[in-house]
Order: sequence, then structure tokens, then C-alpha cells
Amino acid sequence: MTSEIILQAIVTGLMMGLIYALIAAGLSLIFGLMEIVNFAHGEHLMLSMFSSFWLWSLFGLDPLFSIPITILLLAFCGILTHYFLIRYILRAKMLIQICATFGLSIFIRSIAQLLWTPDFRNVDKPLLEGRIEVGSVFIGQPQLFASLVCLLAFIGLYLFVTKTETGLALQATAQDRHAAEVLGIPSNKMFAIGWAIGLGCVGVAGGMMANYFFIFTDVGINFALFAFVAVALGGFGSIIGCLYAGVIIGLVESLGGLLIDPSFKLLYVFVIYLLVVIYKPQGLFGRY
Amino acid sequence: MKILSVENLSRSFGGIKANDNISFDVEQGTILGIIGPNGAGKSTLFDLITGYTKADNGKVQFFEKNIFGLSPDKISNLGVGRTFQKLKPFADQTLLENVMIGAFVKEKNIKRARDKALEIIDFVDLVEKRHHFAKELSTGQRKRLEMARAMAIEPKLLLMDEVTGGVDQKTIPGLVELIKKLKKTGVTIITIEHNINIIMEISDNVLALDQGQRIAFGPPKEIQKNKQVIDAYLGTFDAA
Amino acid sequence: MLLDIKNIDVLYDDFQVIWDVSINVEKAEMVALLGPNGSGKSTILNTISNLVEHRNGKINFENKLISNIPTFKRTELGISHVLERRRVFPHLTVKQNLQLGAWHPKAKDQINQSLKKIYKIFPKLETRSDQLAKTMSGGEQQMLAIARGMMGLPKLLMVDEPFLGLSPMVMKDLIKIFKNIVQEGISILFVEQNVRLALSMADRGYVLESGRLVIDGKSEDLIDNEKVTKIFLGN
Amino acid sequence: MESKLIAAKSEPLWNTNNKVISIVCALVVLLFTLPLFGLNSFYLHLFIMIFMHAVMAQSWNVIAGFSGQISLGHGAFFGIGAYATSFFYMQYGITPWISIFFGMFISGIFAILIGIPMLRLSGHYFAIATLLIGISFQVVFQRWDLVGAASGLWVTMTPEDSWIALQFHSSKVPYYYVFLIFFLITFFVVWLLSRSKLGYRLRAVRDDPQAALSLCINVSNYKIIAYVISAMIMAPMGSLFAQYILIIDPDRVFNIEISIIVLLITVLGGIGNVWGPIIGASILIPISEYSRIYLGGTGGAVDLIFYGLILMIICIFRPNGLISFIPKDILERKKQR
Repeated sequence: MTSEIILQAIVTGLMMGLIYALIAAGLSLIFGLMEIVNFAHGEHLMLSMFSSFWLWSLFGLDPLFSIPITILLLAFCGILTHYFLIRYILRAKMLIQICATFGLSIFIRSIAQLLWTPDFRNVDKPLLEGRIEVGSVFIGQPQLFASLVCLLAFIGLYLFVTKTETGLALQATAQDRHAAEVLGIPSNKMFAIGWAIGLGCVGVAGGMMANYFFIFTDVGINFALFAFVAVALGGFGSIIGCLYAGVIIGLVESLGGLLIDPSFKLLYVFVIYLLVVIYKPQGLFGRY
Repeated sequence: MKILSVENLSRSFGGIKANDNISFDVEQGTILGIIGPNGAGKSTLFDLITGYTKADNGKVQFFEKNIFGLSPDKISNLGVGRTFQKLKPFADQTLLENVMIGAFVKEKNIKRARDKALEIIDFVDLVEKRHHFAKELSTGQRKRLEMARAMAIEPKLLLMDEVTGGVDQKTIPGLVELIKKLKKTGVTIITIEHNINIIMEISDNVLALDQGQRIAFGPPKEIQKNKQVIDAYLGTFDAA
Repeated sequence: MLLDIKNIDVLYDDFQVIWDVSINVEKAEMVALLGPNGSGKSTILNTISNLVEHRNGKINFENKLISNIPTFKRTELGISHVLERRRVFPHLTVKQNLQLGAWHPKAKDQINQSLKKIYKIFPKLETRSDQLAKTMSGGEQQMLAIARGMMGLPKLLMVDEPFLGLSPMVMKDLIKIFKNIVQEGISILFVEQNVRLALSMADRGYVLESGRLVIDGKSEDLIDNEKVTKIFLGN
Repeated sequence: MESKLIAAKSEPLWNTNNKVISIVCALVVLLFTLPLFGLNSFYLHLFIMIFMHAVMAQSWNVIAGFSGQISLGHGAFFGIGAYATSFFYMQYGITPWISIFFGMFISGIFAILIGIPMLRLSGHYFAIATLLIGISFQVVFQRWDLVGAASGLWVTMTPEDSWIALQFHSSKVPYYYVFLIFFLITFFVVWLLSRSKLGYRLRAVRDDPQAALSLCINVSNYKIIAYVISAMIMAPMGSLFAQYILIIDPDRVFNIEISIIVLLITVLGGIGNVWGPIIGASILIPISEYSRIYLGGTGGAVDLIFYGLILMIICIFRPNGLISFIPKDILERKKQR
């Protein structure tokens, strides 16, 4: 095995990891705010990929340009989710919260299957195509672009949460709901904003991946699983932790696939998850 | 005979000393009252003794057997029962079922465990409520439930956290009578209590804590006159 | 009258914790709510900011009924509530904590003046403005919590157990600060266990026992009142 | 005072509502006689599926409803059961009647191995870990050549119906009775469990682990016990299912939908209640089978749309499940006041 192959795997892993990180950040934001895990996260990702696909196939909009629409759609979807489902189960038992978002995930996925069949689709001849060669490493252009956009979005999210007033209010609500409420910060509105932003992140990731990934109704499952793991690794509720965790998962996935056997990618990630949650339950990077 | 002896028990949370070198002994068959203002470290002390919180250092002996560092279920198995300040009934089960779960520790047969639980429920005077779910009971009744449940494991030592806290004035005398009745059965009791009148009435000894430290220990009459205790409760002018 | 509470009852589920309590606070007045543990002092503050709902009775603020106004709209009216055990946002900086205190538009407009004023009252907060709140000592966190409450430009500042766990030095500072705040025309309603301390600074006091109002009056009248002592120390 | 206690003690241990007993008995008799009325094979299949899913949901009910741990990967034990019988039959010719127990045993062992590290996790961590476990099993079996990898196992068919090989080609009636009997046994066992000392203690662990500790209950051990029991209830259904369809592959028996449907049935019917899974299964499975007939075939999973909707609606409006519509005093747990 040559060092080029390993380098190639590292680059691939890094690029994938940045996408995982952004998806996980959305999940983590929502969890940090109200301690609810969005088990429909993968389905929301699937929706964003389909949004990108349909905008391309119906209106000829390249995924590169339809990204803002996809983000808005997903953000709106987040607000709907909060308004019609989540706000009713805020005080419910954890089991009920899990079942509710699980139900949402089944609902979205099966509706998608009914409407769009389980066929695999892809965006034909997008603007970004082909790959570039850096040294001996091949980098797919759409992949590179997607991961860079995700990184940018991640930085944007981080700046938003830490620097803007709304971001601070989100953090405040996450850290102490009642203390925020007595200062005049309405938690219900913050929750809705959290859902909008959380799913907006997924919109970015899905919209970019539509450039090069197969689009089908079950596409979200694996991404969601990795996002769950990333959130646990990064520390539930920590946004910056998601970045590290996402990259770690991307690397474990691609290097494990290279060094051992690519068909067991999920297992390597799973082992990492178990090791971390058992020995360091607060996550690798602590909360916040 | 000493049933419990605590030596230099300490625990701090992020720099704040919740319990700082606490030592005291409890004689068998007596009632020890623990008093102190909010944040004095009373409930933490309970958690340290019963193993719910790991102490930083110190020594806890129960019947001269070291129980420091044991897990809560092992400690309760040795005969230490407890109730919780923030009540923890098994909410989705009836009063009877709650107490039966305790009774199963000593009694394997279901029928006999049921009868034993009923006797204890009768002891705390809630027989009519036996088929009510714990979540349907009032706070005072839930306090009795917790006492009954802890009694059902036949403890030699019973730790009770704020039995009269947060209950209606009218139900307090009944709870006090209950504690007295309980003492007569031979159980040793440690009780956290913020109602000074009750402590004075029932305790053989009083341990006063303030800001994690032991400020006084002795018979109630002495404690009531103790200047440090008075200052802890009423405050001082020093600051002003 | 700034705040006027008339005959409120409070129930948690089916269990009553406050019975028929009436309290009022005048403008620029410092009022202490006293009582042993679990007597319902904090619950009353929580009711005033609607973290807890009340049954029966009325709460009027500036002669306007506010019983049904949600919590987050009450700062705008001029009610700031500093919760028990400080409750600063641990992972935000001091300055960010203060910023969030000025949430409603009126307060936001004046945020710079407010900050200046706050830093004058609490000079330590300025030097530490970029530090995470969780890294501060208990006393500093308490100062921050109160300062954060002040950022909302309150007419009534409610403080729950301000002196809990503070050293005598810090207590002295805080007492001075309280007096300054009142001199500016802001009323303070605070919960305290330390009877003598509370009554030495407050204009008036209310004493609660098991959710019922037992005695109230001017501080001078309460301070060595036998009835009050009995409530705390027993007969 | 004294008399109240005596009266209480003289109460029967369990409130046996005669009406309920007679209804249950009548239903059991009816179920046994149903095939005699010449049900067509669709209805037989429907009942078989109801029985099977009710047991599977009951298995989930034991871990989630009784001990409070939310497992999202319970399909793993179903798959283990399915593979155990098929594999041992094809490889060594061992009759499924015996290898059902192998499946239970292996599932139990796995439950212990998985349970010891994982049940230390709480809440979401456990749920996510089990989700990963369920999928890991699928991944491993898809690549495991010994058991046919992705194409799975095609059970060698006996030329004729055989009770020894547990294969029936001419009629579904024998399957009906086999499933029915397993169904009744499981429910009886779980019903006993819910009334036993163990059942009480599991519910204590679920309701408040901290308080359970103060009553000498070793919380982590009890969680593992519940997990093992639950796994051992699940496995035989996998075994029987394998015998019923005679072709198994990882996508079918380790499918994540198995883990989902057991959750759905239980939550719909009423979690933590012995009757919940029966109610849930008898409502959901017909919906699923009928929708497959009338709407299916287009590749869309219409039944799943209903499932998702129902699950959300139940969570919002009836978190205690449909059983909460039945007045409490009719059921055993609440006795006369």
C-alpha cells in the first residue's frame, strides 16, 4: 500500500467529514436547545437532496444556484416541524419524544417513496463535474466544492451562534431556559428558530451533495446515523465539537475502509461511538 | 451502641465545599436531627452516607462495618433506608405496589409481601389510598409513601430528608406523630428538618450544619441556645 | 402603588403552596420577603414573573392587571427577576450575559448607557467582561446576575436569595449596591433567610410560614419581634 | 382502623374481573376454532402476522415498557432467531424445534454481551447505540459467506408437509396453530412476569432508578435481565418466521423496519401494559396487510405513511396508547377504591 493511497483516503475522509460535521451541527443545535434528538434528521437531508434534484429537473436550476431555495425550504420545514409536532411533546417523556420524531422520519420517508418511488436519481451534467489532480491525489470537484461550502456554512453557523444577538439568545435558552425567559427571551420562538437553523444546515449539506450523490428515499439513513454518532462524540449540544467529530468519523470511515474492509465502514464508526460514550460520556470535547 | 459513625466526610463540587470534614456518631434507637439553612449541605450528607454521591474522603461505618464507597443498593441491603427530598415515588404504580417493591427485599412470597406492605401502609395511615397511583397522591401522602417504602426494607437505620417540607401545615402534626411512632419500633432515625419546632420535639441529638461545616452537635436544648446556630438561622449584623 | 398582589393562591398540580397572600411594593422601596426554608418565598417571586401560574387573586403592576401576561413580556413592563442560585449563562461571557439582559427594544436602545452605568456600579464586571461566566466566583456571579437584571431597565427588581453563599465582604458591597439602586427610584423585592441582615436594610418585610403570610410591617417593628424569632427558632 | 387493614388483607391478590376473564377465554377458544370455519389463506396469513407481531412487540414491551430502556435495534434478535433455525437445519439437519432454543440461547448471550456495556448508557445514548447495533447486524450478515451473505439462506424444502422440519406447503393452518400457541405462551409468560417480584422491580427501575437503588435493587443487573428476557422472546419469532417463508436474507430479517414496527405497535397499543401489544398488533397489522393489497404493488409503502402519522398523533394526544381509552378499573392493575 502506497502513501498516495493513504493520502487519497485522508483527503476523501476529510471532505466527507466536513459534510457530516454540518449535518451533525444542525442536530446538535436542536438537541442543545430542547434535549430532543431529531430522529428524522436523515429524512430531512433526503428532502433537501430531492429539493435540489427537482429544482434541477423541473426548472433546470443547477444545484449550485438552487441552494438558497433549498435552505429556505428546509428552514420552513423546521418551523413546521416545531409548530405541528415538537411543541406538543416538549414536556413528554423521552420515550414519547423519541417515538414522535421517529414517527416523523417514517412518515417523511414513506411519503417520499410513494411520490418519487425508491428509484435512484442523480443530477445529470451539473456545472461542477470532473476531478482535479493535486500531486498524486484525485479530488472530485463537486465533492471538494461541497465540503468547502459546508465548512463555510459551519463557520457561518458558529459565528451566528457566538456573535449575533439571536445566536446568543439561542445559547442562553439552551443553557437555562427559565433564566432566559425572565430576561424577556421567548423560548418558544427560540425553539422555532433553532429548528429552522438546524434544518437549514441540512439544506446546505443536502443541496451540495445533490451535485454528485445518488438521490433516493433511503439516502438519509446512513448520514443520520453518522450525525447521531458525531453529536455524541462531540458532546451533545456542542457545535464546535461536531466539527472535530465529523472529521474524525470521515477519516475513520475512509481509512478503515482502506485498511480493513470498506463494507464494514459503519462498524468502525460504531466502535468509536461505543468507546467514547462508555469511557467519556460527556463526549470528546465536552458540552459547548 | 453506635449504629453509624461518620468521620471527616468531605465532598466538594467545583471548588465549593458542600461537606467539609463532617464527623458525628449516632446511637442505636435514637433520632438525630440535622438542621441548617439552605445550602448547608444536609442533603449532600445523606447522599454521601447512602452512596449516591462519592465522597472525596472520609470514613463511614455502619455497625462498625465500613460502608464507604459501596454502591447505594449494597448500602440499602445492609439495612439503611432513605427517603428523598425531591420525592421519588414510582409514579405509575399504586401506593401498594410502591411499598411492595420495598417489601420484596425481605419477603419473597407475593401474598406475604403484600400483607406486609399493607401493614406498613396501615402504619402510615393510608390504607384507603392503597390502590391510588403514586402520582395521584398529595405531597403529604407521597411523603408517607416514601417513608412506608423505606420502612418496608426493614432498615435498622432510616434517613429521612425533609419529611415535613412543602406540606400543608395541617398535615405536619400527623407526620411528627408518625416519626415518633416509628422510633418506638426500634429504628434509628436521622432526619433532615427545617422546622425547628419539630426538631426540638423529636430529636435526641441535633447536628447543625452551615455552609458545609458542622457548627454544633448536641441535645436540642443546647443547640437552640448555641450562638452559632442562632446566627446561622437569623443571620448576623456583622455584614451590615 | 408599583406592585400590588391581592389574595393569590398557588397550586402545584393539586397541592397548594401559597394561601391567600397579599403583598405590595411602593416606588423606590426595598421590601424583604422572609421565612424559613420551603415557606413559599421563591414561589411568590416566580408567580410575579409568571414562571408559576396563580389561581384566584390578582397581580397588578402600575395599576394594570398583569396576571395573564407571559413571562417573557414582563421585563418590558419593568419587572426584572434575578432567579435563585444566580443562574447566569455559564458558557457565555460576562458581557454577553449583560447584553442578553437588555432584550426588549427600549432596553436595547439604551444598552450602551446601561452598560456604562452597570460598570460604574460593578467595576469588577468591566475588567472581566470577556471572561466566561462560569469561571467567576459565586459572589461575582451574583453581581453579574443582578447587573443582568438591571440591564432590562426595571422599575421593580426581584432578587431571590441574593446573599446565599456570599462572604461578609461581598455582602457589604451588595448591600451598598442595593441601597444605591433604590436611591435611583427602582424598587427592590428580595427573598432572604437572614432575617436580621434583611431587616437591617429593607424598609418593610413580609414573613411567610408554610405558604401563609404571618406578619408584616416596618423593619424596625419586625427586627426583634418575638413572633418572628419564634418562626425561625421555635418556641 | 384495624378492620380496614383486615379488609385490605382479605382482598384477593389480583382483582380478577370475571367479565374480562370470560372475554379472554372466549377469544382464545374462538382463535382455536377459527381455522375450522375454513378461513382462506389470506385471513390465515393475517392472523399469523398479528400473532407474530404481537409477540415481537411484547418482547420490545419488556425492555422498553417494563424496564424503560428504549431499544431501536430489536430486529437484531429477530434475525438471530431466523438464521439460527435455518442455518442449523441446512447445515446439520437439526430440526427447527430444537434450534428455536439455540436461537433463544444465542440471542440471550448476545443480549448479555451487548447489554453489559450498553445498558450503562442512558436515554438517547442507549437508543442511538441500539440503532447502530441493529444495522451492524445487517451489515455483518450481508457480508458473512457462511450464512449466504446478501443472498441469504434458502431453506431446503421438504417434499411434503413435515412437522419435524416445521414446513407446511399445502396449507397455512399448521402455521396458524404454531404461531397461536407461541403467542399464547408468550403472553402468559409476560403476564406472569408482570405480576412477579421481577416485574415489580423492573417497573421500579423504569419509574425511578434512584429510588430503586434505595430498595436494594441493583439497577444495572435488572436492566440486563430485562434485555435478555426480551431478546429471548424475540428470537423464536424469527425462527418461526424463517420456517414460514423459508427464504431469509439480511434485508428481510435484520431490516430496521422490524425494530420500528415493534415500537410502533407497542406505543400504539399502550406501552408498559401486557395488553398493549395485542391491541396495537390487531389494529396495525390489518391496516398494513390491507393497504398492501389495495394500494401496494407500486413500490410505495403506504402502510408506513399511516404508521408514521399514527405514531405522531399518538405521541401528541395519547402518549399512553389506545389502552388508555379503556376505563382503568376494567383492567387488572387498578382495583376498587
